[in-house]
Amino acid sequence: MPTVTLKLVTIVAERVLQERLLRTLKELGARGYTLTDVSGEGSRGVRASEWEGHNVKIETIVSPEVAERIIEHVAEHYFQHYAVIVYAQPVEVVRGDKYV
Amino acid sequence: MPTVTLKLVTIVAERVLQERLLRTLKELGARGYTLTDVSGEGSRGVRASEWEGHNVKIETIVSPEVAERIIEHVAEHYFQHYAVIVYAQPVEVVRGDKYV
Amino acid sequence: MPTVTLKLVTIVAERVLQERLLRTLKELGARGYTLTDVSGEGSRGVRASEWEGHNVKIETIVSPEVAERIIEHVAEHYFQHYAVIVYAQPVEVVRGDKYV
Amino acid sequence: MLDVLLTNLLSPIVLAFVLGIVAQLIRSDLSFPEPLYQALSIYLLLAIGLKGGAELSHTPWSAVVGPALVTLLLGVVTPITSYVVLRKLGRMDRVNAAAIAAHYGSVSAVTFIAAQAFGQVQGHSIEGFMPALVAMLEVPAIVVALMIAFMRSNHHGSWREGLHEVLAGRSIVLLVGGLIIGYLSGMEGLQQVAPFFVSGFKGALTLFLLEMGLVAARRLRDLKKAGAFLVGFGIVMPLLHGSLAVVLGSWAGLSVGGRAVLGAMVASASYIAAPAAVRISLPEANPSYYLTASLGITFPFNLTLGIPLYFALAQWIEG
Amino acid sequence: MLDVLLTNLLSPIVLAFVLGIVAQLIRSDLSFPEPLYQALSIYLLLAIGLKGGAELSHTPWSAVVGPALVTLLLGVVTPITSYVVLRKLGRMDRVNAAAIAAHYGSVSAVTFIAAQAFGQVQGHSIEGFMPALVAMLEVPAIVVALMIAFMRSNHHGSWREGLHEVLAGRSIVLLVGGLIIGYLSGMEGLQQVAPFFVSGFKGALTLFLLEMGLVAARRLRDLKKAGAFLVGFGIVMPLLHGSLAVVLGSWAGLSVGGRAVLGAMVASASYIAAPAAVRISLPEANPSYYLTASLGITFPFNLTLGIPLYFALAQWIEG
Amino acid sequence: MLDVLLTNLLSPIVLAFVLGIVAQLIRSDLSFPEPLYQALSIYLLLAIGLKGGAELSHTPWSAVVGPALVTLLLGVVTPITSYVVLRKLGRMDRVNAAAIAAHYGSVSAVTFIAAQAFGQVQGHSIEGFMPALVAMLEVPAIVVALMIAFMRSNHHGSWREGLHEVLAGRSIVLLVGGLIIGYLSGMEGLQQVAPFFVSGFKGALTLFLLEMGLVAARRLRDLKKAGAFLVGFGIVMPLLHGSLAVVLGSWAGLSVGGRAVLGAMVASASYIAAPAAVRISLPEANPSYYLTASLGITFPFNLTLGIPLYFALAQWIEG
Ligand SMILES: Nc1ncnc2c1ncn2[C@@H]1O[C@H](COP(=O)(O)O)[C@@H](O)[C@H]1O
Ligand SMILES: Nc1ncnc2c1ncn2[C@@H]1O[C@H](COP(=O)(O)O)[C@@H](O)[C@H]1O
Ligand SMILES: Nc1ncnc2c1ncn2[C@@H]1O[C@H](COP(=O)(O)O)[C@@H](O)[C@H]1O
Ligand code: NA
Ligand code: NA
Ligand code: NA
Repeated sequence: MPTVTLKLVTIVAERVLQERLLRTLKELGARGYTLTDVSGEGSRGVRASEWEGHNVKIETIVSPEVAERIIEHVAEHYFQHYAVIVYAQPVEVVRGDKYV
Repeated sequence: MPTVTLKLVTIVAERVLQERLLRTLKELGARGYTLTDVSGEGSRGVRASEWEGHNVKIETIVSPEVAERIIEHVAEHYFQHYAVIVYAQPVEVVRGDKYV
Repeated sequence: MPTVTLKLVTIVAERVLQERLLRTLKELGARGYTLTDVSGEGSRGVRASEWEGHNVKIETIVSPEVAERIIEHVAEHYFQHYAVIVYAQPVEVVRGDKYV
Repeated sequence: MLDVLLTNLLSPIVLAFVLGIVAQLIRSDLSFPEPLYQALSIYLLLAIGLKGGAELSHTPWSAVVGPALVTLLLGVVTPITSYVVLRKLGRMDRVNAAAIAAHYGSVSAVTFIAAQAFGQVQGHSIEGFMPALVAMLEVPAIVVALMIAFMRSNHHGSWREGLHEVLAGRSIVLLVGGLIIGYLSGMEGLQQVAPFFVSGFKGALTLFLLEMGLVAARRLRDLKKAGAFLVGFGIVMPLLHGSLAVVLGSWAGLSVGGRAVLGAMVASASYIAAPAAVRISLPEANPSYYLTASLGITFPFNLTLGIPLYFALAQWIEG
Repeated sequence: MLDVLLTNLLSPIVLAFVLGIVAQLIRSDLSFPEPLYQALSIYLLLAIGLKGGAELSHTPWSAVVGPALVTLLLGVVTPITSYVVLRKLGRMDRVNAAAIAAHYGSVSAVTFIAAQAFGQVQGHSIEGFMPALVAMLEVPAIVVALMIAFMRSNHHGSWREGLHEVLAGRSIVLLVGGLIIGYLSGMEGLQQVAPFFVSGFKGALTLFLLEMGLVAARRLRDLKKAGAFLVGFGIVMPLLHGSLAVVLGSWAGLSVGGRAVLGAMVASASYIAAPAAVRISLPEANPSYYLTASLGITFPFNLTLGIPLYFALAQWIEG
Repeated sequence: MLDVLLTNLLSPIVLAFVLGIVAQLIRSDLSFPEPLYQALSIYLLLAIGLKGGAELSHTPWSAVVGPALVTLLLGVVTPITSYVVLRKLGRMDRVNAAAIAAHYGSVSAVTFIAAQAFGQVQGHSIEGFMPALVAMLEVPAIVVALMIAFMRSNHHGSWREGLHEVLAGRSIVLLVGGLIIGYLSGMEGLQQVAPFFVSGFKGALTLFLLEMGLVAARRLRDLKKAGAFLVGFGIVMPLLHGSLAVVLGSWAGLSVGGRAVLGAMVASASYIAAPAAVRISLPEANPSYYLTASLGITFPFNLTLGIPLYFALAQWIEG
């Protein structure tokens, strides 16, 4: 089975950003995503709202170019004021055309 | 501490497949798995049942050969009709014999 | 955007260890972590308490040296008596200084 | 008649459903955590089982046999009529027609519950064994529809796994389990847990329908994919099945309330047991069709207009 | 007076809050799963909406107009007084002052509920339309505070998203939705679901306050970051706003119980709607400030000492 | 006697437990979401605490002292008898023997609740302070058993963390917290929340036991690993401990119902507090042993046969 190497981009962010981030991902070219409820701690102890719950983790498999764009966008728009991290890893997938 | 490089195979699938996938993993040689409740979107918008909940993410650390077999099996049996993706990454583990 | 390669260390452990592991991570130099409720099976079928729930997955992005220390610590202190696995992967991050 | 309709539309239970739809349409962030949805489902199914079982325990079997046979008959007939209509009039392929037929032959427990609550508010006394009929109606249609599909086409799914999915599925286990518990422990046993399972019932149902409104509204997006035929099917078929059931129910000796509730049950389309079984057994069927029709069209139709209509018909037959 | 205070402090509702704080302080592993917290919130908000709506359905509008206007007035005035105090006395920067002002102008539904429960135990009869006032009080202050911030500074957040967050937010949808359902289905409709939504209310509230205690105690760690001024602000401001509201409420014709509850509402600081809206619209504001003040200081203060004080003042005005 | 047994076996509470076991055996997909399990646990523990505390508030201390001393005595003695039997007759190693002893010396809150519900249905009036005895019985046994283990062997776990785990653990915090709240707010306070915490109790317990059945059935697979000796131990030991407690309880002046419930408490084995503490303090002990024995054998035994037996014995002693 032929596999392709793409990028898995992971964003962990406070919940309040969820809707905006998903919208942005779509605009930047992601074709799908997987969402997990998580909690966590980092440099900012405080999250916006207890009612909102904790953090979300958004994972999306994309082409290296889209990955770059996503990381840049998140860094530029959210790093300063929000609790958010983003990282990327190479992954091997089959049906590579599904993701690009 | 000596580390070995194995494969982390991740499957994200609609919940209805959970039991079957776990059974299959065992048959194909996986020695363990970790399961997370997730949600997500991809090429197929619709999931089988609202009562069933959303998706599951199954992660299993296996030898490269077993990884290959799992990916092939999932692609062959589930890609056409079900909402499912699968991908693999190298990971470093200690106690490598535990997983093979 | 300049990216740095660090280590993503993942620990999957029975819930009873959560507090101790998080304390240890901090002591060993981790600057943050992300926590997910998961379940799973491995070589030890049995988990400590039904009321405790199942497993937790702890992910932390750290420098290679800290990663090494964490893996060593977990292997030494928990492998014998507890249900726990640990593995590491390289990840690309921006704002690399945040994690070290 | 209009009065009856208004009572239904203005009950907190139906209004909560509407609130759910509205909340989704204005893109509110209101959403039920999945465990709450599951908890409410478990509670509601067990509660109707318990009550039905306790009622059964002091009902003579002779009163039950007729309605039970009629229910089984309807469980076999309605998937066939659905299949034929979908194939002949809707020109749908075999697999999708069978998948939808499984849903329309089976039953929606929530529609049943809403019909019963409606009847009580209207002052009808409804036979206590109706939940037993729900359990009887749920399974056969799915089996019949899968049999049609498996006889007529090559398939990818597993027949046996699909059947196990229905029989050992949550809804049957809770409903039948509740029935047996209620039957064995009787009215006295029920008394012990009545403040929880009986008094709290309608309130919990209100909460549940709020969530169902959210879920159904999410389905509305798929209406276009489903197409005009399916929309018509999702309204007309319940009316036909429901009327047939009201007639047969009255013929089998059910009270006005009982036959109207049977009508609502038979008119309803499953969206819990059937989807799970069909997804396993007929994976090539398109969930957009069967879920949208049953959850996006038939469920809201029955909840708002259908139930009062079946009651009106039941009354009219009585003369 | 001391008597009244003791009754409040020894009610299971307040004691559960204290238990939550203690559990957190002794580092107990007691914690509420998030879905339980959300389920309780949904239940409580819908329940107060339903009850309020049903009461409204048999209240003459003339009785409501005065209190409603007073409430709207207070919703506009209190964020401005808060902002001015924070800027002039607290020397706080604009963005953080506006963020905190949004919280203190808006309302904490839980404080409202606790005040109402307290009044009932004391034997006061409280106007049934109070939940409608909660809904009216929740929104304007947030709008006013955000307007101040957006007029006076460059900002990073989105004004419109923040507003949508409040108006289509869970608490408003559940509260207003409940009000409308209660209003349309009337006392009769409420009767159907009363065992669930009315009888169970105070027990569910007790459970909820246990969780609020756990949450508030986690905030206590941040008190140092917030500083002495904010601690004082979090106690004095409610007293001023609350007293003003009691006076205006009595002037608008509210009963002793009603004006005291209005006092508690206006004195309270939001920690559900406001934080979400502010986080979206004013991301550069520091959550440590506004969350700690509203949840760590003002909420416990009102719950233990504030509410009895507003009731004492309300009584005293009556003469 | 057979009558009594039948009433127990046919109560909805016990039948729900059986339903859970059956559902698991037929591989149903019925399962409780974890938050629901936690929510029910929190509710049940707080509810028994509240009720017990309110009762305590109007009980003379003189009535409590005797039973309390007996309970403490049993909390110290039963882990020792368990340990000795496991070592001498079972030839078990020290660590595992101590681990199991901690479980059998401590108490299962659910067994206590079931015994109390059983007694009420039987028409017994049971002393209101029994929940206080549960809290007293839970801790000492675990301490004693860990002491034995730590005196006799090298260990890997942490003594202090294990103790903190028990004392600040959820079950103790909720139970003792509930007791104090109930005591401080008295019967009047309890009245405010009674529809939620008192009326709803048995229904919630039914739901909880459905889940316990699912959990216990999953343990059954491990029975083989546990071995024949442990199966016998899990049945005989409760009978011995339970009988001893019934005798001492009657000697301390407890009513028939009270001494039977004390018997059930002492006979029961912990599966919430003890496993957590033991896992932390004695990680080298094998959970298959202690969990299977307490949850897979002793818990179902007490629930179905044990409780009626302790009541029969209690009655018989009375003469
Ligand atoms: N070093 C790290 N490793 C893993 N997750 C992290 C790390 N730092 C932060 N996070 C996650 O990212 C969220 C936001 O981080 P921060 O902006 O640093 O507060 C935290 O709540 C964690 O869930
Ligand atoms: N590009 C992607 N990145 C991450 N997760 C995805 C992606 N595409 C699909 N998924 C996940 O896999 C599930 C099934 O995908 P699909 O078959 O495309 O509907 C989705 O519900 C998502 O949870
Ligand atoms: N091969 C594996 N792949 C993924 N997760 C595993 C694997 N083995 C064990 N785990 C996870 O680690 C936990 C503890 O493993 P163990 O100590 O083998 O029982 C399990 O409950 C699983 O969640
Ligand atoms: Na049907
Ligand atoms: Na306010
Ligand atoms: Na014991």
